Amino acid sequence: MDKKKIKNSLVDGPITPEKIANSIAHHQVKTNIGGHDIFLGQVRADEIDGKEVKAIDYSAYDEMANKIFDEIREAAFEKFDLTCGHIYHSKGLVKAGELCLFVFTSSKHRAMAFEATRYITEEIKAKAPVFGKEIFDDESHQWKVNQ
Amino acid sequence: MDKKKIKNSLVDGPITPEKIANSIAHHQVKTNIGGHDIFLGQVRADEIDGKEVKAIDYSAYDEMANKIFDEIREAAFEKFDLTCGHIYHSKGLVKAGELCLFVFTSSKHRAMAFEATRYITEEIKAKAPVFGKEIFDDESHQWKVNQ
Amino acid sequence: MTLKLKYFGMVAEASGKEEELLDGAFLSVQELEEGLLLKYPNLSEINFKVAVNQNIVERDFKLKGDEEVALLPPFAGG
Amino acid sequence: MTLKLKYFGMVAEASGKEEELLDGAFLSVQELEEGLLLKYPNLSEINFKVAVNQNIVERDFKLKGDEEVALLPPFAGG
Repeated sequence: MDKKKIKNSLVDGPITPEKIANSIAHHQVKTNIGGHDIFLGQVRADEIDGKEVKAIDYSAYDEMANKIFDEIREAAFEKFDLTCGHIYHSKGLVKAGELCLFVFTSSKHRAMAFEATRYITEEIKAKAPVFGKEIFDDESHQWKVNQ
Repeated sequence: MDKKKIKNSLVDGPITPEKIANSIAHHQVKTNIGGHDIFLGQVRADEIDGKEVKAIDYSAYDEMANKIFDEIREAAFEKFDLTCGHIYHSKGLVKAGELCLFVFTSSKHRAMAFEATRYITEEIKAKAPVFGKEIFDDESHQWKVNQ
Repeated sequence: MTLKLKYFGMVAEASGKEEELLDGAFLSVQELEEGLLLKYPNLSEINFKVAVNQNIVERDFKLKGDEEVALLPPFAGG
Repeated sequence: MTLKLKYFGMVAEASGKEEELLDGAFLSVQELEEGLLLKYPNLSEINFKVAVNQNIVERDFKLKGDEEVALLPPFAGG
């Protein structure tokens, strides 16, 4: 069994702009980086059958989700020439307009960061055991399903 | 002559993480956005002939640069289904590790934002009349040339 | 031998619980699933995957009987 | 008629100035360039583009004589 410590990529509640700013600031000491690409997922107030989504309540199979995030990050480092790669996903309630996903890669040259962030984002949507309960303005709900 | 007011995309000195956080926060009221993609250009401490780049002093043909940024943004809105698109480029001294370019697009669906941010970044590198004097640790310099 | 079962999202809604311990001689994921469908008929409406010890497996995966088995409805991350 | 010339980056370094007004009968960008190369021989080492009133033009572009003409060395934005 692989006993290495797996990073916790799950964040309680929405991801704040301050967290993103701090994360960017921490990379300013890495002067071999030439470009960063950041993807942010934001909860949409979709209208479904006349009702509006006011929040998504995210749940996850925590241990497996963190293992999958770790595998995706490792795969990205093998595929692309990266300096850094980070993944943060919300758990719990995230209101419409708030951020639920933060993918951040950095590289010497921009092409690698562009490709890695996109790859990681698509992999998370396809493989991470994260579940989303879309809560409507009348307190009813439905379960979100990634396409 | 086109007399429309053109936005000033040039920023004095480095682009700060706080500016980026504020820009992200301003988009939280736009609840039709599902994904943002952000590219950040960072000055690298490249070693050239044994000397290390400690900063880039950016200059620009301001009016033309802003016109080009505006044209690139307009072209991106025509090509991709975007909700928002922003460009900020530094002028003046940006030290190694600091940020010189901030491209930020938002869309209902992630694919459009990924493609638009990349398109805008490549267009800026190819078309914007921005010039960069790489300043070495011994105060000598050379002029940066985009590949 | 006791399986530790974990339910998520709409699966947890259908079973009315997030986890439970289950005794019984289930030789494969397929057999376990048949047992759970009898217990929670609503599960039949859900398109779920099964993870054994955090790895997604096929229905013919053989169980030893002491694993952690999770029923995972469609993913919604990102 | 007076051209307003603007120099940037390594062009400004070669000419020793960032802008100047230039009188003279230059019928095309090509002719202007030949005049400037005589004035600033170092320019011959620089691969620059020419913008007339903020639009990049070819060497055969005709000048009226009152334009803003910018000499743009290789771009380095981003």
